[in-house]
Amino acid sequence: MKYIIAMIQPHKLTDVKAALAEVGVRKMTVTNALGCGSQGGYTEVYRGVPSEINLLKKIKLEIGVNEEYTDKTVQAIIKGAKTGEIGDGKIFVFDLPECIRIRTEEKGNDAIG
Amino acid sequence: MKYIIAMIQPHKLTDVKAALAEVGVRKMTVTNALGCGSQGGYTEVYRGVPSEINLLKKIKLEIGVNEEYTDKTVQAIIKGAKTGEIGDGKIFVFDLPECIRIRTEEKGNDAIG
Amino acid sequence: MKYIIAMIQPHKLTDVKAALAEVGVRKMTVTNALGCGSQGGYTEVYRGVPSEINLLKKIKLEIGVNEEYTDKTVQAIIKGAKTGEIGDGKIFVFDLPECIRIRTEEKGNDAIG
Amino acid sequence: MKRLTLKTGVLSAGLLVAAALFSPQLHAAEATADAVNAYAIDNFFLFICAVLVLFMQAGFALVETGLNAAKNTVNILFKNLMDLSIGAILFYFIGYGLMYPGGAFEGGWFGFGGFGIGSASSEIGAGVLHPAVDFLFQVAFAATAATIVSGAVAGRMQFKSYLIYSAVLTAFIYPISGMWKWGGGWLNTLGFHDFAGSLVVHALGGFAGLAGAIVLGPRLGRFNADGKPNAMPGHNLALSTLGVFILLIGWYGFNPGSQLAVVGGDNTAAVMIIATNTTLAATAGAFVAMMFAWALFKKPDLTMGLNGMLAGLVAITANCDAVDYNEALIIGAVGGILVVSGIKLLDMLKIDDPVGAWPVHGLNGIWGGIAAGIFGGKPLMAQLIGSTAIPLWGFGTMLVLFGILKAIGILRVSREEEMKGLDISEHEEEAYYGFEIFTTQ
Amino acid sequence: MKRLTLKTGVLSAGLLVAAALFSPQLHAAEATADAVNAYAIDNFFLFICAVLVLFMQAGFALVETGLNAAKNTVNILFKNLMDLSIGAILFYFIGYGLMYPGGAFEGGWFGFGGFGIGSASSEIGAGVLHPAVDFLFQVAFAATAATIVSGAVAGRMQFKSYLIYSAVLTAFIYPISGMWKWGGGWLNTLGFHDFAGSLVVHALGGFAGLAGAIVLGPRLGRFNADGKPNAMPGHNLALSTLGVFILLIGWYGFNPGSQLAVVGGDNTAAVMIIATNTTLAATAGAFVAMMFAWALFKKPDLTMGLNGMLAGLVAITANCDAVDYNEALIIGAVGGILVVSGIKLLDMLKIDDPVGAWPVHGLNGIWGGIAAGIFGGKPLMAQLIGSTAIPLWGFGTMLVLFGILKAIGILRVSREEEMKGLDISEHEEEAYYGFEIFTTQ
Amino acid sequence: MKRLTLKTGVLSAGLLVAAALFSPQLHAAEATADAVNAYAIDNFFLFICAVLVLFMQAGFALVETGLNAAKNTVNILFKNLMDLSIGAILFYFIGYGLMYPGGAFEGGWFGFGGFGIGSASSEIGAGVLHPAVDFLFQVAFAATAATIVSGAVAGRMQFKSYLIYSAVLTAFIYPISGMWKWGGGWLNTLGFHDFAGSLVVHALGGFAGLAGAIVLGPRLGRFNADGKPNAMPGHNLALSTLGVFILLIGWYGFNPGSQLAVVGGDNTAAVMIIATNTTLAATAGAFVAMMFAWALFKKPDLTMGLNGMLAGLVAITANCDAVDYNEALIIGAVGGILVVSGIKLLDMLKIDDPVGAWPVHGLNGIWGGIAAGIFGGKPLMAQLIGSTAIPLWGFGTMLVLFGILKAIGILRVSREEEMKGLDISEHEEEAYYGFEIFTTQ
Ligand SMILES: Nc1ncnc2c1ncn2[C@@H]1O[C@H](COP(=O)(O)OP(=O)(O)O)[C@@H](O)[C@H]1O
Ligand SMILES: Nc1ncnc2c1ncn2[C@@H]1O[C@H](COP(=O)(O)OP(=O)(O)O)[C@@H](O)[C@H]1O
Ligand SMILES: Nc1ncnc2c1ncn2[C@@H]1O[C@H](COP(=O)(O)OP(=O)(O)O)[C@@H](O)[C@H]1O
Repeated sequence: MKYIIAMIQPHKLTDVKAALAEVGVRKMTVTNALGCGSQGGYTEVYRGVPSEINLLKKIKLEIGVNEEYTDKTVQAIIKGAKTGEIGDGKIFVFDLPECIRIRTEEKGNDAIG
Repeated sequence: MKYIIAMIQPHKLTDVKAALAEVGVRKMTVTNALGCGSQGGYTEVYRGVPSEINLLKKIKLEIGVNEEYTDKTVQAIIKGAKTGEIGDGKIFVFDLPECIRIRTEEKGNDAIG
Repeated sequence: MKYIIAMIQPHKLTDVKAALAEVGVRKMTVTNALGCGSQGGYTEVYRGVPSEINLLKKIKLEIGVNEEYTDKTVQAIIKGAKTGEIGDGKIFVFDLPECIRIRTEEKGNDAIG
Repeated sequence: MKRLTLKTGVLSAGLLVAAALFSPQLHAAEATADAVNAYAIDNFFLFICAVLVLFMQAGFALVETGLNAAKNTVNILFKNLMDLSIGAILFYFIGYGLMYPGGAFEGGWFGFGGFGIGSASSEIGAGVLHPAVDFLFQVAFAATAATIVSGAVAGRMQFKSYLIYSAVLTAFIYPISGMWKWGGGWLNTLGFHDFAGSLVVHALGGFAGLAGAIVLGPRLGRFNADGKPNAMPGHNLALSTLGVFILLIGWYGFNPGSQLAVVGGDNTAAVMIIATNTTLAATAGAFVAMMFAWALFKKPDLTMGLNGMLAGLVAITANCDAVDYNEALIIGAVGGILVVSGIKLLDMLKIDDPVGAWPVHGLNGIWGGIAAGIFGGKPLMAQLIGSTAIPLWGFGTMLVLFGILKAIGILRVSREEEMKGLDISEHEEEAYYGFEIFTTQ
Repeated sequence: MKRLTLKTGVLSAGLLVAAALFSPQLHAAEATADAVNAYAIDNFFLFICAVLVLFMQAGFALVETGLNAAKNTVNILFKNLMDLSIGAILFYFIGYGLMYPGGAFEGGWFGFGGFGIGSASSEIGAGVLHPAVDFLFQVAFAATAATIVSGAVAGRMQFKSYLIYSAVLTAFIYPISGMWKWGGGWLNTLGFHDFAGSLVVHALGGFAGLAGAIVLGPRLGRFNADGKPNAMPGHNLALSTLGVFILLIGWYGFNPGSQLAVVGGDNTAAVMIIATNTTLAATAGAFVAMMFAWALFKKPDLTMGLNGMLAGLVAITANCDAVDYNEALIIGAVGGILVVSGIKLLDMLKIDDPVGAWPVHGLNGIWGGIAAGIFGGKPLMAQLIGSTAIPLWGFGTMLVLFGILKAIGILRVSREEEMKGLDISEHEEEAYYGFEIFTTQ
Repeated sequence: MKRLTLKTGVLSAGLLVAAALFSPQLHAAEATADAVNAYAIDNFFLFICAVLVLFMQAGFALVETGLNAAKNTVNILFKNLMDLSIGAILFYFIGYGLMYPGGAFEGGWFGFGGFGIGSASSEIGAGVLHPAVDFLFQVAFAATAATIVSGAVAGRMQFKSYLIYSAVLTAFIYPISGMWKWGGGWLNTLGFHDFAGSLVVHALGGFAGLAGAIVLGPRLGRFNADGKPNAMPGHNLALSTLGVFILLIGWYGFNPGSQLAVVGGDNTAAVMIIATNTTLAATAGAFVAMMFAWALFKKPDLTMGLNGMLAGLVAITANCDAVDYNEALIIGAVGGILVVSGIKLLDMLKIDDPVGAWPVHGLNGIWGGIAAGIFGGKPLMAQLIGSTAIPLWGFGTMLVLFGILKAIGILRVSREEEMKGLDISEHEEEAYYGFEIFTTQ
């Protein structure tokens, strides 16, 4: 099994979810994050004091999938999140040796979906 | 070493912490998350416009453990979080090649607990 | 490639970011977290009822790096975050088999930086 | 000194449909220029005081909202909005006529002076109040009594049950006991003194809330299996503090306005002294509650200071016309001690009153009544009777009402709904959409 | 009953620089003690009412802020602050003279009575208002009209364009149509009745807002490609509820104050009846809107209850002096139904009015005007003409203004700026620095 | 025009215990109906103005809370609550007698008229104020002066030290310099004019705050090693904006109320003109501060607009009775420029005043005093002396007090406590329990 972590632009979440649903991936976990990358940042001026904001708001997506879904999932994320502009984000793919569904105590491939 | 990520129902955190403490696991990191799974969701109606909320509030637990603790930890999480109802959550277990305690710069099995 | 997760004290983020920049690591993802460790906690008394707060505010840092950067990155985090006092935090290092830059669909070592 | 005069032009009791015929008439008799001026001043005075009291609705809404969890915010705000809305409508139709029955039904316990608001007399002069402004001032008091309960039952009561409760309280429970004193009923005859409503308004609401808190039982997780209480901190103390400041401001309508007239040397002086007494009691309450809680719990607790200010205000309400400045300080200071003790007492009794409605309004309401005897020179026996009768009436009737709602199964939300929060489960609406909130709490 | 008398001591129209010469003179003629008292009371009364109306600025700011996304908070607050600031300055220089031209320019459509505020007459007595307090009361109304639009155009309009709009409205658009009625213009001659401004203030603002919402187009994501609306929930309903309570309080200055005098038996009575009518309409609006929305959408929606209270207030504004208590309840209740229906109607028409400015102020402004005919016994034809002319004027002129701003490309922010939120893109400032906010929304 | 008449029925100075004996007496002499009405109006007027000024406490609490980090919210709210609570109690016992010593101690620098509030004279008529309402109005001013400092020292001062400071200021520092002017002391003899307290209240508080900010030193991270300032943005600008609106409303009690009477043609006119001047200065301040900051920093900054409105209000306070409308606009506009410049100046001097208390109240307080000379026709030399003496007194005494607190080691919290936030470290209480807050900030 694989565990996919993707950082995307916040306003792309709806598109990514739609693209994932198309390939049959409906289970995921979403968190707020702040990202630092090539995107730079922006300046705020508060009471005359400029300050550089280089942590930008991002969405972090976590999805556990069976091997055969790995590629489809990555492609779907790209499809939903890609605009070609800096800040689109990144996908990290990990090996996932074990997965357990708490409700049923099922394990492995049966548990993940 | 293993690194365990578990998504659980928010109101089960207290029970899970208690179950973990029983088996001697007291170190962990907790984050807020939104989960999408078989649990479905619910509808909000705001000013006459219905909207489907399918990201439900979840707690994400991260625990690094030595091999011999892995099973105990997983069982404790199940014990604390399981109700048998949809939405109970999931546990993901990863291999953890390295761990460092910042304070002492200890590494590996010594650092994790 | 490696994926580094580090839990640090919130007020050390600035120092850690500076130390990372020195070794050329500028890309990372930051989240809020609550940590439970040897640091203990503190008591709040709300309307005469004491309550133990043992989840302390922490910052979770996630950084994907190429192998040759792993050590430098870990050292930089230690440099920025270490005070020698309890609560300094922990670093976890994972194997990262794959990484994709969404914007360009580049993969692996090219994508990470 | 609430109005005891009979309603002029009282309409005979009729059917609700008949209400559609009530239209106020405007005919002012010839009067001297002095009388015209005096009439304008007194009515203007009571109008402004009524506006200040109405502002207290915002204060209550904020105090209660801030002292509860974020997930119940919409519910609490909505309850407060409806306390005023339902309250004004029902008090107009029924409550006002019950509270000030005039000579309609003889007897000191119950009477009904007719639906709606009577028409104005042709009299013009100092101390003559237009029925419209008298109603406005009274309805603001009724809404206050109702809204006190909202905090005590927060976080677990069904919305529709709350609306039923609110309607019953403003239409019947509050006006009936109100009539005993301010409508010229048996407590008034007895010589009982309750200047602006420590008992009539606050203790009634506080004890109604206590009944609700008892029948509902505590919120999930408020007490452990072993009876140890857990803290369930409020989610926004900035709102609560603002609420207390707004209540303080509103109280300058509540107490001074209860003089019902400012023209006339004695009235003018009374209004000013009452205002200063109110200030001194409020500030003494806040300061002493802070110090007392600091001594007990080893840290200065803002919510105790806030409750202390409200406690001082409630305690001075019955007697602000009858005590001197130093006595006002003492009354407020005792209020500050009582409120902190009352909060601990409820914890010991395992009663969950999330905002301290009973310690603030119930306990200090009684203290205010008794203080009018101790310091204000009012007959102590009458004060004790009044300070028992009204709380008992509020507690008893509400125990029955909440009991019935419980029996028919619409009192409390389900376990799961309570955990999700009433905003989602009762209103499908979040108060803080977009904010990230720690959900374990 | 707004002032129709000519401005005394009107200054001849001059250049702006001439304004530096206007200094008020203080000379009071000999008057009886009665007259001196009456003068003090009436001016004091209007002063307090003006303060209450000014407080409404805070109410509008909070309602609008709470009903929008967190990312546009600074922008909305700033717009409200500037509506008052720019409004007061420009109304002082231009608007006041346009709205109350006196005999300066004959004709019922347009006139200019001079820059600044006229100096006081030497007259002293009941009903005589010092120009300074008259100005204060009027400027508060002007700022109210301006600020209504802020909510309708929230989340997508450039800040500098908003400032231009705000300046034009308070300097020209509002005073010109205001003069038609309150300045003694053609609508007044016609017998049109608008006691405190359902049309003159609220419908003007509401329809100006509608024009803005149409020209701007909806916020990103508000309607799907297939036209289905999406909910974009407000981020802080506690602030919105507080805002509504503040507006309710402010309305006690708005409506009763519009009697412009409290001395004299009839004036006193009128002020008190107006205050009670205002209360009854507001509460009926809130209650009925809640029940109606509950029936339609199967759950009690706080924002509908809040809009309902405002709807009742707007609806009673034109006729609160002319209807009885039961009619006030009916007028408010209908307002509650209208506001819910209006919100649904805009959704069907794919017009995005984030706070419901048009349903509340536009639709119910018209309803208030018509209700003055149906219940208040005012000539129905005049009411229909007035209730059409003023909305059309506001809508038409603003369609042109917003059209021009759009044509020169400064009306709306870019797609990316809108997504980031106006706080960051227009002000480089976050309202809730440090709070974690879900950014997908 | 503050009260200069001697206190009637002044009690001889005694021990604190003696205070228990002070009870006000109510005996009104025979008076004409006119006089009775006038007495009612003037006292009612001052009562309402006092209530408005008391409401400013909420405004200050919100402005300061919103402009600071979320982690210090409970602390700031609590300080404001205690400024009023401790202030009222101590001003009652000591401050009031120090500020209005009457003939007790001859000499223009210091005197003591006795503990508590004197009893009422038997006189009734226009301009006669009941001591209770006079006290109420004065105590609200004292609390205002105290609470200004709270913002300047936010985020790093120990709570108990703050309480000590607050007690000293309201019991001694403020009343002593207040007596110099309003108690008939040497500044008054000199012909110095400070109508409602630009100097007596605001500059005193502003310079006391400056002393605090200097002795405490900046918050951690406010200035880099190289002296470059860092932004530490406020956490809730919605609260701050609401606070400014509340302050604006409160100022209608502060300035017009300082006329101390509304009856009498000149008084009536003065009150109305003062209210309008206050409005024009406030709005000019907000607008000009926005434009000036926009030009300097290339973006419209809400916090500058807010500070600008307050600056305009402070600047007009000394002279609102003596300038005309256009001068009011100019005075406010200059205030807007000064406040933005003052904020930059403090940054250059590496003084950390989180809310801009000194630029708003200190700098503009002085400007208000000088403007009374430039525009109001008051003797410029007297204005310069008064505008120097009072700030120096506040700055000097507070430098000593804060220095002592520092020397005995209870002034500032530890580094770790500051990082955790005062809410946790001083009060063990979070203001926003359940909200997720970015903890790096
Ligand atoms: N090496 C990395 N480790 C962790 N997070 C990363 C890394 N690189 C990028 N990110 C995340 O992805 C986001 C987008 O990256 P960025 O470099 O701005 O975009 P792009 O790769 O399209 O140039 C960053 O804000 C950060 O959250
Ligand atoms: N494949 C997955 N990848 C990531 N998170 C998941 C996955 N499956 C489940 N989760 C998380 O677990 C939570 C519970 O899953 P759900 O399917 O509702 O429960 P159950 O497995 O008991 O049916 C989800 O809300 C989501 O946060
Ligand atoms: N085994 C672990 N698994 C997950 N998180 C951990 C683990 N150990 C420590 N942490 C995280 O690191 C933080 C600091 O750990 P702590 O034990 O307090 O410090 P130290 O290691 O210096 O004694 C904790 O609050 C927690 O967030």
